[in-house]
Amino acid sequence: MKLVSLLAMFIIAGFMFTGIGKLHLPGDPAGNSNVFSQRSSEKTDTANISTMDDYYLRNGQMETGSNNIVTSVVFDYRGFDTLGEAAVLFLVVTSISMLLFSIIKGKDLEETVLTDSDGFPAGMTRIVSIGTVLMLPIIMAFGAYLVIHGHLSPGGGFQGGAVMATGTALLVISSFVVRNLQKTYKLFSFFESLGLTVFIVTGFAGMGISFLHNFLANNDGSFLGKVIPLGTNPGFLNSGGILPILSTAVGIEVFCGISIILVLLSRALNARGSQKGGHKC
Amino acid sequence: MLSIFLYVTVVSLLILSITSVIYKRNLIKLVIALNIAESSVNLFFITLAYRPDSTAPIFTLAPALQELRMVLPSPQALILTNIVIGFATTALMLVLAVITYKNNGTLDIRKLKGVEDHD
Amino acid sequence: MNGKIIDLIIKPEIGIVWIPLLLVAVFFVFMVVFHVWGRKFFRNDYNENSDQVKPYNSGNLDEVNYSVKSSNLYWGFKKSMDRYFDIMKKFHDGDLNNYAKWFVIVVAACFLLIGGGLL
Amino acid sequence: MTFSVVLSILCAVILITAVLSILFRDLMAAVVSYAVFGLVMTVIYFMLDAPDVAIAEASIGAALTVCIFVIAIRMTRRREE
Repeated sequence: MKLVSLLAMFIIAGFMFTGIGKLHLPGDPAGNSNVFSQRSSEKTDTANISTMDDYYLRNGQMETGSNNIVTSVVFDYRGFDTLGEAAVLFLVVTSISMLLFSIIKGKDLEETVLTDSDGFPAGMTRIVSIGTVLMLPIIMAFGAYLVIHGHLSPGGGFQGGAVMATGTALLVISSFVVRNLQKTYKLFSFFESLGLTVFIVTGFAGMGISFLHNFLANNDGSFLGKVIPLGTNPGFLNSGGILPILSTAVGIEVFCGISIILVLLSRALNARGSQKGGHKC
Repeated sequence: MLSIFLYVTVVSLLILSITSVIYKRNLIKLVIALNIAESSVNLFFITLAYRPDSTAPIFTLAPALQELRMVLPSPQALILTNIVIGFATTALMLVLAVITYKNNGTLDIRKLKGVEDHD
Repeated sequence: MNGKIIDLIIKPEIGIVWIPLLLVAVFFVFMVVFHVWGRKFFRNDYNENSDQVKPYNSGNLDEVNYSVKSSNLYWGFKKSMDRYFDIMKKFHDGDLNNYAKWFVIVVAACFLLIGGGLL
Repeated sequence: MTFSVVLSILCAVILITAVLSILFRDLMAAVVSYAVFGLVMTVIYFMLDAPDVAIAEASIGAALTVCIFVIAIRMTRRREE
């Protein structure tokens, strides 16, 4: 058994290393690499295009009104895929809270936090506490910036939500534990559900043509529908159609989901630490 | 030259992680190994999307339209969501490991082998 | 539908063509064949009008809280597939490393079968 | 040329940190090594013109994953037996 598995590992490694030679070089993917020089000023121009990515690159800006092509692929062309990913995150958060509440089990929820003379939590050094207080607004503002400017600069719902959840992680490791777990959990859970609901409702709003149809883009300057010029531009915040809405919804969902995971884990750690010798229960 | 380094790194990480899933016994070490496998797949997709002498697929502050070359956007979009989902599944695996430790007092796979299920 | 049916499946310029309806038809043919052939080997003492069809409750029936586990619903199925389960039980020894080893062995076999012609 | 050299050095660092995070018997040291792995992976993503992925990997691979790993190790045991 051991020898057979070792042999199988060598076979797999040999096939993979041999398969490297069959791959195309990076920098030489299929398709036309210079897709913009023959671009006409129409909304959709498919001349001389052979691959899907070249279609996205050439038409993504005009069709969705977003400067960031990655965001337009994530939330517009492949928005249904993103809905599935958001549902997976929701499901994972649900199962984690179901599993961890069996450890927490209602005790230790109203625990009072030990504080030192200045009101900072005891346990960590003062450097961590003051650093948390100083850094938290900056991290939250940066995450919100990433969410809101997702269609103009690198960023979007997933990255911005993760950066904002880093702030929660900072709170958790510096022992600013949450006073009332039940209330916090309900708040985060409500906003997480709200994010997913807004995503689905926005998807159904364009149902006249298709699910997740970008019905707000290029509407001559009405709500989020500014027509942007072709090519390089400084970026306009009120462009993009439904992309900023979906981005904000996903950002809220990711932030609240990861925060639920972190808060529940830290609370389970505290509940475990309070009962000594719990190795065999 | 560039391709050799990146692809060899991807394959080496994948082989390393599969080998450690086979031969390591600690559950948390297994989670780390699966994370490394996921990172290698992410790196593989980003490598496939790369074009030299080009910019990121963002038009804000990009060069002028005539000499503009961009990397492929859709592998980046796929990997972007995969990273967040990878974090969520990592958290789920860790919680399952913690509950296994709470019930059995060990993280060793071979000691968990004799645990009979009580239906 | 004038040509032979093999011309619909294998086209020399493309290769083998994927026809879902044909697969469904083949599935039904296989189902009928296995149904007819399998009745010789499965248990044929099933009688609908006897006490066989009632659930079997062991132990003291005066207890209020007796219950039948849901896994017992498939008792006959498991009993008649005994030879198959005896073989499969040897592989399930509860060791996570061994499951990963089986996975790797199967993947290597698939590589040898499918990918051998590519290199 | 400089690009290739820097990228190959980063690939070597990635391989070293991945091997170390498997080999360390102390799980906390393994997790710290994995954090370095995620950080260097962020730089590689940025050099390969994927800033979106780089931001996500920086916040998740280098910060949040390490946070939950540390909490899980504190809830179980630190040494690999």
